[in-house]
Amino acid sequence: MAEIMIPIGPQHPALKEPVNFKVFAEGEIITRLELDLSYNHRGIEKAAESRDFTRVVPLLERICGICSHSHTTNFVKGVEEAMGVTPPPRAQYIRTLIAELERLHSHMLWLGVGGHEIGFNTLLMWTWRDREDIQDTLEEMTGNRVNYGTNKVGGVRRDLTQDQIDRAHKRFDTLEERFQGYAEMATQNPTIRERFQGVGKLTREQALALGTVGPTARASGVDSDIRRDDPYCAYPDVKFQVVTEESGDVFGRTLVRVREMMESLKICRQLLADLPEGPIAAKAPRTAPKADVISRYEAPRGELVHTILTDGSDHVARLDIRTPTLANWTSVAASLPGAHLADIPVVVAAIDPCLSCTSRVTVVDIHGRKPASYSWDELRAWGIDRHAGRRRRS
Amino acid sequence: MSLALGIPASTVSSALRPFGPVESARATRHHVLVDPKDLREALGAARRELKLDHFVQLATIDVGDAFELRYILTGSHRALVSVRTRLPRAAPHVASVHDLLPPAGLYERQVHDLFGVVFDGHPGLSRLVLAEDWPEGVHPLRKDFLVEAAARPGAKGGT
Amino acid sequence: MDLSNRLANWARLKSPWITMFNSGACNACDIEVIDAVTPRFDVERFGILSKGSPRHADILIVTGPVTLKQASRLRRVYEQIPEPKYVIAMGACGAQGGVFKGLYHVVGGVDKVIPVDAYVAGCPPRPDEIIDGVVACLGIMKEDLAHGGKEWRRKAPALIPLAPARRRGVAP
Amino acid sequence: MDALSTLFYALVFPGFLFLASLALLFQYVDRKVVARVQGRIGPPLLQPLADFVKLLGKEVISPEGSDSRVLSAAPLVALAAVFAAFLLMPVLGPSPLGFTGDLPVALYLLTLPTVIMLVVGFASKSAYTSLGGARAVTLLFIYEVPFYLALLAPAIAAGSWSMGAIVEWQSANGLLVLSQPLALAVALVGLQAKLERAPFDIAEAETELIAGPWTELTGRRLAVMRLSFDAALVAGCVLVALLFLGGGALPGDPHPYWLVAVAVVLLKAFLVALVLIVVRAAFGRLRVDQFSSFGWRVLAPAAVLQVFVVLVTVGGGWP
Repeated sequence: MAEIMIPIGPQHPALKEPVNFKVFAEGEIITRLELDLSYNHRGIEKAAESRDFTRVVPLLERICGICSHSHTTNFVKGVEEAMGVTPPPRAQYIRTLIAELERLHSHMLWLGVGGHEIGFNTLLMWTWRDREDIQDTLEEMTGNRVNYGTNKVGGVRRDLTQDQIDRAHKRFDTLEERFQGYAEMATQNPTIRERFQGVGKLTREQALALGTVGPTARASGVDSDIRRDDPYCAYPDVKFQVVTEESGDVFGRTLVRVREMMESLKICRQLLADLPEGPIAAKAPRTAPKADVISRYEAPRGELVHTILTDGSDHVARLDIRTPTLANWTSVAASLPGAHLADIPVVVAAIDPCLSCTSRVTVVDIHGRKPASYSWDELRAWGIDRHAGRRRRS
Repeated sequence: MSLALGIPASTVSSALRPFGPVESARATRHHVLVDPKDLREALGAARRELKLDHFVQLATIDVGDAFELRYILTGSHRALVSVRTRLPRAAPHVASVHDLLPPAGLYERQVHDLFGVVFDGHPGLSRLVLAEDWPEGVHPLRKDFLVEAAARPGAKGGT
Repeated sequence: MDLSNRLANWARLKSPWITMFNSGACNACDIEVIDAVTPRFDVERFGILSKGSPRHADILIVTGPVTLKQASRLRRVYEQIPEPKYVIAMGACGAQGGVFKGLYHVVGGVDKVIPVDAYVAGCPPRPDEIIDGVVACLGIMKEDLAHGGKEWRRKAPALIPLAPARRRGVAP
Repeated sequence: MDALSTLFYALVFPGFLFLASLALLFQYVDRKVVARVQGRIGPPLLQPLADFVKLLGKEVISPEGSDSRVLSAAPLVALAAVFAAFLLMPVLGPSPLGFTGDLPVALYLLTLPTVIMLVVGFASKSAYTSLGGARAVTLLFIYEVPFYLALLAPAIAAGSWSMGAIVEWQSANGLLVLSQPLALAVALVGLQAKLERAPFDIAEAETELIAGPWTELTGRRLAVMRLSFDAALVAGCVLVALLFLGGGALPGDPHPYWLVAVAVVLLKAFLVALVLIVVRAAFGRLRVDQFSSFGWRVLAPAAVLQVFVVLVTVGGGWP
């Protein structure tokens, strides 16, 4: 069958967000993939340079709807490092608690979407029904289901009351056995095993070389987690285990995320148990001295990096954001050729792409019928042996 | 439990001194300023001797008369080493490192679009971030690109 | 015949199929729209189905401040939807670009690209506010059916009667 | 049966109107049960009717380059095929239109909608629909042979090709579900695949090909096509109920009053549908290659084995 070109996206039910794949397939087998992501580039980095520290936080919060807290926490702790301000311990604990709650709801969201990708909508409905518990907790603690607005330079805006903490504990207990249920379902359900095992395989060397981050890398055995490697907020005095798998396929990523949800639950309980008393914010000056900070954060999808330059004024001189999803796109391009057409949504969803994060920085947009899209040919040519055979033939 | 190991400043400087001055903010933050033409050797040396296997970020800053490119790398020792070069504003050219660091293939494309830096030897340096109908040669993240006054009252006009 | 009209109008109001288009949003609105389909809010009770193909949809829910690149795609998707079609612009971004207003790569506001029938406030609007938005859109659809098409609205858009749901006091 | 009552038989009672309303009822049950399994409330009773009437009122768009005449005619042909198949089935006692060879004819008519999906797929000239259409046919080759074998096993056991005769035979010699469980299982899987329901909805995989061959259907065409697939669900369930669960016969009285016969057949068909619905709620979607390996390694041998067993038990082959 001739090589047919199937455009998937930018408006496509599998992808919650605008990404455009030009997939070249022989029958059902993918031979080449061109990716174009810049559909929701909004120019946030430029805007950040013209807003002072209090106004830039709401803007950064809306880079991505699922990991809004990640962007603001990462930025705010970078600016605090530049200013030499340290928020009080209670603020650090509250920030870490909201971060782990965000990881919980993001992973549950992903588990549901993963089920939806293979047409298993019951899993979507069950995981998202339980996700409402986390959303309720977040709404009680911060006032909003998404875009919580807890962070400001110097600390947090809202305090936790005792009955919020008690209700949160009750919800954590019900969620605990639900997670056991997901772990079983994800491992026993025949269609999930069929569709996830052996798909989008990435060896440890490939994962490292292609710069994959977060659960996608940890599923291939890469033992890296910024919460432990470059600890921030309240993570130094919290005990948790970095989850890794060896299989490196979509199934391994599912297991990593499910076990990470259980770890996050443990962290939340520890944080609530020994929440220190005291103020929730420190007085921060209006302007930041001339400084140059690299701030890293373990977002639900992986390592998020902010390079922040301040020049003594009340706003940022330069803010360069590298999001986890962009780092993972390279691995998708390397693992998809040779897979089935039906696997595209599964493999793409497996890195849990957050395109709003990524699309501020993006990947090439190829026009018309130019024979080869150099970027991917060249990328694949980079020593990944199993593609060498096919590239010579096609 | 934190494992912040970091590398002593001495080993970093011994590895990278031939390329440029090495500074170390703390055990986990080191940077070196190298000349654009021997950027590739510096990166190669850093990766080999300091065992930096993870490419963290390609940060780009418009410092007025030049563009500063920062290749930030890290490894199992958790230290961040950033190899920096400055490119003249008039003709910002540098050799592409997409073969040394595969993710750079993507990051360089973004920098080309937003700053206009040309990466020689890069296979597909076409339009990346911006819409198809965005005028050629206009690079929004440069300081001299003025966004028309931001519509939000109180926010400063474009910088 | 009056009976067939009444049946057709009843059917059109009782089975509004929606499709979503993310025109550069931070995807918080998209997640909240999908939340509306999940068990706690379950819009299928009102006959609302989320359809993948624009060909099968009646109501197009647009999220995000239309970015330059998405403007042409949004126009193309809008044209693919068979008449009678309605557009709901979601959240602050859909209205005027929200927090991204004035950025260099953003058109700002869905109504700058396609005609919009209903706006849902919020950033992101809660799932029940989204359902309220769809109900308001159904109210507008009922008015259009009574006036035979959308033309009457174009002349006096300000007179859109708010659906009774809006005047309900604070939810108990 | 003079012309007028046959016309009434075909158009109103167990014919068009009856089957159409049954199709909408089964769609309601399908969506409601799946919703309840997923912890949701699910649609109101008249929802399928509202969807159908609304779709009739929608604008019909044929993408340029596509063959609009074919796109309009194909759904009607599919609908006609399914309704014709239903007429042959002895729903209230022996059907006036039934004849000795009506089982293979009904099976053939039930296959037509899938073939028509291929025609629709290629007529709409878009990448999604043509690939969806191609997939629909590749699936056809996988499940069709075992499905036919599984449904012919009862015919061999009963010694006749007529559905009415098979129902008669069962009331005398015991229900076939007891003697041929393997055939029933293969028939159910084949039916689920024929109707493109999860875990075999590979052709219209929403998250991969948007809606496969359905993508370009709008307005009337979509309404008629959806109705024909719902009607195919009813017809399939009634067929399985007739061949394996004894059709309209009650244990005591093989020829009950016609109203009771219809009620019994519908109840059995409803049970069969329930099984298919719960399967849809419980499984994700298989890939084409996984389904083909499942088909050839499990379905086909099971069907052949069942037919072999029946031939042996019927005593040295069928005269």
